[in-house]
Amino acid sequence: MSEPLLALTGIGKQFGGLSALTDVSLHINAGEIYGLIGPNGAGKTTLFNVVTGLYQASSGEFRFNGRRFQTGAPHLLAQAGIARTFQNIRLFANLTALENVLIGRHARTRAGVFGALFKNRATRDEERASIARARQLLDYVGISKPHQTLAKNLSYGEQRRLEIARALATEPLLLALDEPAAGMNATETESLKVLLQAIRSTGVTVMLIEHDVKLIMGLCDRVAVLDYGRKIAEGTPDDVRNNPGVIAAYIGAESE
Amino acid sequence: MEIFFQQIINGLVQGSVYALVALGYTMVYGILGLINFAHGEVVMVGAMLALSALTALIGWGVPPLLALPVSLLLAMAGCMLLGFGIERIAYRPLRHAPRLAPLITAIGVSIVLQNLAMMIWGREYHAFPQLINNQSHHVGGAIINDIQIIIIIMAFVIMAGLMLIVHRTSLGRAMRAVAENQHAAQLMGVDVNRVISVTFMLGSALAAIAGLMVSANYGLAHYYMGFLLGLKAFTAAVLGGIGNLRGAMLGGLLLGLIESLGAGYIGDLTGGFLGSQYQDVFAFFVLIAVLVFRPSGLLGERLAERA
Amino acid sequence: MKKYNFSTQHVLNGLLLVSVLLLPFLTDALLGRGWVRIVDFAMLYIMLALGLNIVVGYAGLLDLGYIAFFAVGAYCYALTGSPHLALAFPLLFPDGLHLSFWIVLPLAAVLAGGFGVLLGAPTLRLRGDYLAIVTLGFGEIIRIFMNNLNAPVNFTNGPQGISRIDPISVAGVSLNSTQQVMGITLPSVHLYFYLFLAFTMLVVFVSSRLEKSRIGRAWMAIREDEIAASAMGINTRNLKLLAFAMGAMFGGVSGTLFAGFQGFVSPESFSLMESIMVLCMVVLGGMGHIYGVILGGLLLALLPEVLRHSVVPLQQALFGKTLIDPESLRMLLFGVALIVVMLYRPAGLWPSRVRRRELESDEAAR
Amino acid sequence: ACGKSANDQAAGELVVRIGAVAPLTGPQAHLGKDNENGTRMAIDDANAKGITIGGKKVHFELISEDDQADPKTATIVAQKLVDNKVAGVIGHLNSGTTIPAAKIYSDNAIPQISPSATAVSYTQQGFKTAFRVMANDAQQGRALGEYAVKNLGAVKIAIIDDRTAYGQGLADEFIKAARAAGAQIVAHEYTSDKSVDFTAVLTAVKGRQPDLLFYGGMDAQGGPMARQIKALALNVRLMMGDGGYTPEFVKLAGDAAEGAYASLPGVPLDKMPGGKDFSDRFVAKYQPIQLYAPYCYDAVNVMIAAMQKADSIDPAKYMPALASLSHQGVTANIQFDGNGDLKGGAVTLYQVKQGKWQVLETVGAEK
Amino acid sequence: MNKLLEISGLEVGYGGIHAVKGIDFHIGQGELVALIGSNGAGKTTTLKALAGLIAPAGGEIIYDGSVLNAVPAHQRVSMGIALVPEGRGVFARLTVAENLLMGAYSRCDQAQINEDLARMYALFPRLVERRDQLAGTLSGGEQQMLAMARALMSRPRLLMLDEPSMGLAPLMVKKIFETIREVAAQGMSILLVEQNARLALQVSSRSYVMEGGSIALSGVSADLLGSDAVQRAYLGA
Ligand SMILES: Nc1ncnc2c1ncn2[C@@H]1O[C@H](COP(=O)(O)OP(=O)(O)OP(=O)(O)O)[C@@H](O)[C@H]1O
Ligand SMILES: Nc1ncnc2c1ncn2[C@@H]1O[C@H](COP(=O)(O)OP(=O)(O)OP(=O)(O)O)[C@@H](O)[C@H]1O
Ligand SMILES: [Mg+2]
Ligand SMILES: [Mg+2]
Repeated sequence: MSEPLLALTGIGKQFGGLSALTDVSLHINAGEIYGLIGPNGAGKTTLFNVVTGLYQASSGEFRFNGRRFQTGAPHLLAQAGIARTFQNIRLFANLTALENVLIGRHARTRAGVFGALFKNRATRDEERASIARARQLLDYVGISKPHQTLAKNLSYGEQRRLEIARALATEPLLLALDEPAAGMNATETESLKVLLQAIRSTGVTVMLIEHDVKLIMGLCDRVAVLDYGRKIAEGTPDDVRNNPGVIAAYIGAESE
Repeated sequence: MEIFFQQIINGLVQGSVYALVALGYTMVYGILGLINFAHGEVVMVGAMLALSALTALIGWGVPPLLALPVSLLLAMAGCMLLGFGIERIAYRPLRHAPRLAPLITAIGVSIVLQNLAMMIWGREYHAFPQLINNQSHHVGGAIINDIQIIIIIMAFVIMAGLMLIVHRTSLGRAMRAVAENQHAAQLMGVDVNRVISVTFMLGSALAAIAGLMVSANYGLAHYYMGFLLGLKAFTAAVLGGIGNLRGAMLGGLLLGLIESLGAGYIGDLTGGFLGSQYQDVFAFFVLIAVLVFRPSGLLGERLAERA
Repeated sequence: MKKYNFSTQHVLNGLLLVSVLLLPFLTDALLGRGWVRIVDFAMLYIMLALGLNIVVGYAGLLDLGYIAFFAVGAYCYALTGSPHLALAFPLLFPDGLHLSFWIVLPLAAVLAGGFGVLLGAPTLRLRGDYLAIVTLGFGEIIRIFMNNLNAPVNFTNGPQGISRIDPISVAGVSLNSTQQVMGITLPSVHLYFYLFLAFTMLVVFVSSRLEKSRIGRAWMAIREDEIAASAMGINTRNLKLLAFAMGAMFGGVSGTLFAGFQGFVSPESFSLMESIMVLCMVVLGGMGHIYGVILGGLLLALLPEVLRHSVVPLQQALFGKTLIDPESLRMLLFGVALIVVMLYRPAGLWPSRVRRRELESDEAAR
Repeated sequence: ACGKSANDQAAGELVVRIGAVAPLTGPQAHLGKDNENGTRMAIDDANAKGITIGGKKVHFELISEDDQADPKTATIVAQKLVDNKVAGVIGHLNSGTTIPAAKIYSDNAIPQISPSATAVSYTQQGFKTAFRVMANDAQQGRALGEYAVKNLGAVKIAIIDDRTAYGQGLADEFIKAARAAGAQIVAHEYTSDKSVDFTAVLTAVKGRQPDLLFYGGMDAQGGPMARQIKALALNVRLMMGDGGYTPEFVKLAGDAAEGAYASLPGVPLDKMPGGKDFSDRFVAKYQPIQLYAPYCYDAVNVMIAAMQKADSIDPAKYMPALASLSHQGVTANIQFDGNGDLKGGAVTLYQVKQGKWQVLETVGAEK
Repeated sequence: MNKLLEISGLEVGYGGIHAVKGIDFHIGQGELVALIGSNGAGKTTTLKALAGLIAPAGGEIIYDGSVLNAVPAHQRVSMGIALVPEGRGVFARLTVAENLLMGAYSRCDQAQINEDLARMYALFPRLVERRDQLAGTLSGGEQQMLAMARALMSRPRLLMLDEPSMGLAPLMVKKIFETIREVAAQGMSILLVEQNARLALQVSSRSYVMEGGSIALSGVSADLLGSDAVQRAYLGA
């Protein structure tokens, strides 16, 4: 069997005295949609932050696409192929939707000061290609008039989708989404689900945090459950749904 | 050893002066996130007002021990009015403007105040009358006088008073709430404008006290005195962690000590290579070193930004 | 907003260019030669403001010590283009070094850029006002060293400053003298005007190319949200350092020109107040917007002089006599102008597209 | 540009413009205004006298400018004065502004007389147009240094300078002279021209137990410094240059001023013919003399005397006259050497006694 | 049932953007009304206008018989209007207890404030444990509880909730909705904005559906829950 795309071993993260993550190990195979659930404050976002280099793990290490990572260097991880969205949307609020996605192209383009000043052939070609790709992505997630609309004036759902487009612009191998359906209604969530399936079908692996149990169960190949910073369950959606520990900590019994 | 002890005292006095002014900076910064560049100028106006009032009162034959508090109160009232006006005219309309816009108006206010003061009080230096018998005390070979003792005590008392207001009263809670989220504060029934005005007035009253203290200690007042003082106090506030009252106090005292020990010993430390002309360099190096290791100052909030 | 067709655009540009080229003559004829000198200085400030604009406007890093790079450039040429080094190293340079301006200029730019990186490196983790105070400190440190490095070895001549700096020459022609070109008399200030104009245009060109490039976009991303930017694969450390370095280089170039033009440099010219003024130019004009910044630079460089010429006549006209000291009134009005402009145009006089939008929606949301 | 004014008035009156430059805003504004007043009084006097040059009655007109003590602004106002076709300039106040401005006056062949810039390099730039009616740092520093050692018997001397062109220049010359006279410099400390707290450096000085402290700087710092010397029970005599010889110093220092020394180039005002009269009239008209007003007064008069001697207001004509003139002013008998420096200027030493500056003695600084 | 709040022709805009385009609705005394709609429909904007955070461009807000349009936000609190804003808006650097006291800022009846504090702690036992903790360090669900308790501390007559379930784990959502029911049962009028339309329709008695700044549908919640249009547009069936 080939090596998993992402493999975490014994990740721990402390904030002062607080242990947000304790000894978390898991792996994600290429092409999977992998769900991460757990109560509020369980450490899901923290785990994302470790994997995307925004936090440095207090202990443990992870391998991504055959390389070992330990230090927090977000741009290196982005270049290596991990892209993410944020739980509290972090778009470049005062830039247009198109500019937002173009910035996502940064990791995959080269032009430096020389190119900027002299606008040589290579630079112009690269720029043209970037814009074309960005428009394609915006189309894909369904945002119209991207060169006129400021990111912050988009509606909530559009902002979430723009974040996805921006992340896809980095040509990731692994797309990490932190609660993409928060604030969406059931119908909107449904179309998000279709979008994510389409993304997966292009070969991108997806890692997903959600509180919408229905979405997770309908979309993911495998699901891990965190509670108080520890992984308390992992498996297919059905396994997890019926796990008594998960019911107690997260879903709650129907009768309650 | 005597010399060293004296330098410590020098640093404490100077530092308390910085702290007095830094507290005012930090008050306003804490609530609005705005560097009130004009604060140094308000200190200057405080000193000038106090001086004018004092001169007039003494001229009318009021005994010094009465004239002093009365003129302090007058200066405080004047500065509060001034602070209120500055906020109303120059800052409030820009509350939702880009972040640097109020910085520029603050600079504008500072220039205006300086030149107004020059028109009103003239270009010359004013000597501060020696009213009370400023006794010197010998402590372990070092010397400290009454005014200096008062300054040190005053800085601590004011810090304690402010902490009491900010952390123990409903007004203080409202201030902190406004500082964090003005919309949410409004939803609690807080009149945001009023709270901000009160903060400015409080800060300006402090400035008046600082102004009087400073000019009594150095025996002079001048329309330009606010600039450097403001700058140093601002540095002190940042060193301690801007927005934090205890930080302002600590930063002020530390900056004073660094300066006096720097001026006194930098030559010995560098084997005579650098002298007291580099005391500010020394101070800034310490500042940079502190900020490199603690990017939000000594006591500043270190709520790492949540990603 | 309005779309001109190409020919109109060209005609407008042509007209602008011609009027700029004629500017020194018009100014000289209408207002006097002093004004040409003022305009020369204004151009130095515009270069400075455009340099600072890269740091503050594009990358969003508040720099209060920017004048230090101007100082580095100025002292570079002052040391190498004057008899001064004879004092420090009489054996090595009995008459001083007297390097050509055109050799010093690139060196000064690179050195200033190096200082930019030096300043940037320890401040990478700092934000907003903490960065402001550290850069302020850095500016002061540079000034203090310039002010004191006259002993033990006399590098900078300390507070006395360095005088007798060689004038700049272009193609062997010293700009310090009046020249005749095709029957037109060009006094020194005019010659410097054209030199400065060329450099200003270069700086504008570099700025605008950078702004509309991958690098410029990355700077804006950092300005908007550093964490999100780094998650997009932007090496925030390198790009911030690049912003500091580019900004510093502009400052260095401007400083070198200043030294040649003025013939004298002393630490007084590099005080904190100067840094603040340049910042005011950037913000007042319109942060992040090249034309806005140029306008800001021009305005703040000219305003004190305009006021100098107008407060007395104005008072005479209003009251029939000079009631208030013209000098205090002048600075007072200057301060008032800063306040009023910001109150009425919080995003600057001529804001960039982005800033304007930002403000509009912020205002709506109160 | 020639010095002739375009608008000769109807009565055949010749208008001669004289520029005056000093910082009128900023921390030194009080000195700048004093300079302006001194210049203005000389011009008013000249106009009252009714001077004729080249057969025409002359009306002098003052054009006062503010250079903000900033070198760049200084060149701008210099150019402005040139544009305004002034016949001569009295200024600037600081060395840092006088030096770059001198180049512009020289380029336009307009004589410049600084009343107060003391940096040696001002007159060493090779400009024929640059003059001063004030002893330079070398002359004054030498006089002070020698006096401190020879007359006051100082052996261990401490120095504080304010790191301005003036303070540093004067202190360095003082050190040279004091060392040459056999004294030992036990401490050299520094402050700035904006500071008010000197306790740290004074404490450092105290550790070296000097018997005399020389401060190179201005009254605004000297005053509080004297106070702090007293407060720290530092047992030294305080000595300053001309920057300390002001009523302001006495006012700011309070009773701590007692016994302080300062110098002033030239002979005491009331010993000079017309000196007492000048100071009385000046005080009546404006306010107590801050510092350089008499020098400004002299500078204008020297300039006018040169015009009269050459019988021309054209700078090209009267400049040679200026260079070779001998004029009895209220501060000294003014004569310029080849550089434009004051020839053999005397320096007078003063001491504060009973809250007033009193003359100690005048030392002729030959050479 | 008499109307506590009545809105007619309300229009709100941001600069050029017309977010709410003339809507009418009312809330009766003690009624629990839901406002649902897709992203960007203008729900939050409506609540902000009611709370006084943004000035309406047209229309009238009548609360308890008096016109509210010109009353500043902070005075509306003492009139009995409380909003739990989108994203909770707790004061992160104040403790839990201080946050609650902020809720009672406009009241001066110290004894009753203490009484209410005790009630809140009884209602949300989780907050008792965290009384002296900084609010910023609470988990999302705890913050939501705090925000609600804080709003209740002003003793509102009209409580407005903006997406109280957003970002909360399922267990937490249940808890919050239980609390909403409890509070409603005590007779408070509630205006609930929710993306989880099913839940909202289940707890409320009447509902309005917003679309593109206007009210598209309204009626008894149970009816809407069964309506095809609502099912398709909001319940994802
Ligand atoms: N920068 C930080 N500083 C201090 N504590 C933090 C920081 N980031 C996270 N924590 C703490 O770590 C714990 C886990 O937080 P995390 O954001 O990972 O939770 P989560 O599982 O994403 O929850 P939610 O579903 O509410 O988003 C929480 O207790 C949180 O307060
Ligand atoms: N500050 C603002 N500036 C400009 N437009 C805004 C602003 N806030 C909201 N809008 C716009 O107003 C419209 C209504 O937004 P509102 O937040 O009221 O929607 P909502 O119904 O609450 O949506 P959601 O369910 O996503 O929270 C949207 O088109 C939005 O883009
Ligand atoms: Mg999370
Ligand atoms: Mg909403």
